[in-house]
Amino acid sequence: MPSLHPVVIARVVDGSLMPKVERAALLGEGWNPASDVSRPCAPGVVGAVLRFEGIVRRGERSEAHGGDERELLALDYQTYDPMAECELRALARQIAEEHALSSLTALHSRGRVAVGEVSFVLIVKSPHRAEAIAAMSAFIDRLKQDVPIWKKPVWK
Amino acid sequence: MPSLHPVVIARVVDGSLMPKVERAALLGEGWNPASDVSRPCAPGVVGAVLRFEGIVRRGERSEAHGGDERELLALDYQTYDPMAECELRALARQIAEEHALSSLTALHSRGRVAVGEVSFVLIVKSPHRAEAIAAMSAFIDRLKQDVPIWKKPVWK
Amino acid sequence: MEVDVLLFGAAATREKSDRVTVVVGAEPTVQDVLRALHAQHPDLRFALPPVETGRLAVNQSFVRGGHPIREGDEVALITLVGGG
Amino acid sequence: MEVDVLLFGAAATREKSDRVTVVVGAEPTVQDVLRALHAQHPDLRFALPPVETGRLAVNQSFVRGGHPIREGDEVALITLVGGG
Repeated sequence: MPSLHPVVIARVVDGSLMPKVERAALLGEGWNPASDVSRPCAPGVVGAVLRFEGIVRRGERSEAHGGDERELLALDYQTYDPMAECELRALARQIAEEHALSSLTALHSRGRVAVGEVSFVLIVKSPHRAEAIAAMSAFIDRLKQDVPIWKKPVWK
Repeated sequence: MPSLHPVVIARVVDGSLMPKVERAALLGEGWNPASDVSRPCAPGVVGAVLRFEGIVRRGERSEAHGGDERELLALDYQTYDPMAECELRALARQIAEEHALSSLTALHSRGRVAVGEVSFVLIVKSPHRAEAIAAMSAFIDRLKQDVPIWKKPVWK
Repeated sequence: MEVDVLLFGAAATREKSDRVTVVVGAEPTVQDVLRALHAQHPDLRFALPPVETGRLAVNQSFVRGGHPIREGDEVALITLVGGG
Repeated sequence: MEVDVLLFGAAATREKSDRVTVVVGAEPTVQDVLRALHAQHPDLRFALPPVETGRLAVNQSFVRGGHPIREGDEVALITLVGGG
């Protein structure tokens, strides 16, 4: 029995996401759990939980250096506000409904995130595995097309 | 720079996996972190962490009832020991190497797991997202073919 | 020679037993045991792989075709698994 | 009429600026602004979408084609994003 009104949380958050994901990003900064999680899933409905974390890698191709890999210190994520969060939220709602998810949580960093730190988190819950995987892939593909976030390398 | 010798952990564990995953399943029961994680990834190599949890759902089709959904209390997972853990581990090593992962952790329950509890956890780390997703899908497909684990419904 | 074959899951449920016995000739192979399962336990056909390409677990490893089955080997039918 | 177009990412880096200005006729549309960007800022072509099907953000929403651009609208070129 997939939820027709999935729980959706989508936020743009300053800096690295971990360990904020479990605390501040979801619970702090004015986010009201009561409003967003007003329709909790019945126990036993969710059969698959899929969580993706994107982490800043040390090596990034530099166009200014003929495409060679150079060593990074960090990425600076520039967001076009508030459109970035609006598009992130709209995408989250659309994917959650298209794939009949139980819930979708998407968090993306704004500003500087050091190598090895988390800049993107996506958590999808659904009755079955197949929809969770399809939803995750679709979300990330669309994120890279439609959500106005750019990354600028900070070279070592 | 993908690791050619990925860190692989694969275990069959009695009962529900959560919250054991973070504690006992990885650290207890004789598992020696020093031996399994002797080659930690260099920071900045891993760009994607993908974690899948399989959860026992309340509704399961009953063949004895014409394929209708009936309500479950739990699933009893029967494993053919020690082949189940051997095959799980072999599969983990093979998938980790085929997809050039940085690490793969796979845990599966043995025995009774109640509705809403976690019976399977897969955690994949890799430089890029695409390999992580491909490895996860391949692992689960192969698990369902090759690892001798059966589930028996405990009806309400 | 008689070979005990361990059953699990739906195959065990159907037979109401965790094993069946098949009678085969001397020096049997995996194919011989699969052929005997098809002939002597038709109730299990829903769970049996094809003789030519199918596998059994012998001493807890998957083997096929002409692999020999010896006295004392642990033989198991591993089909329709359902983990994950 | 003059329209300021906000730039980000590689487009802003190429122009060394966070905006460019284009000159268009009266009552311009998204297509008119895209056509003017192609003609008046050829350095940006690597980042510009096709005039017929391309989109701009106007007042922080994606719009295309004949959508009108009015005095005071916030117009932005959103291409080559790189989140995730």
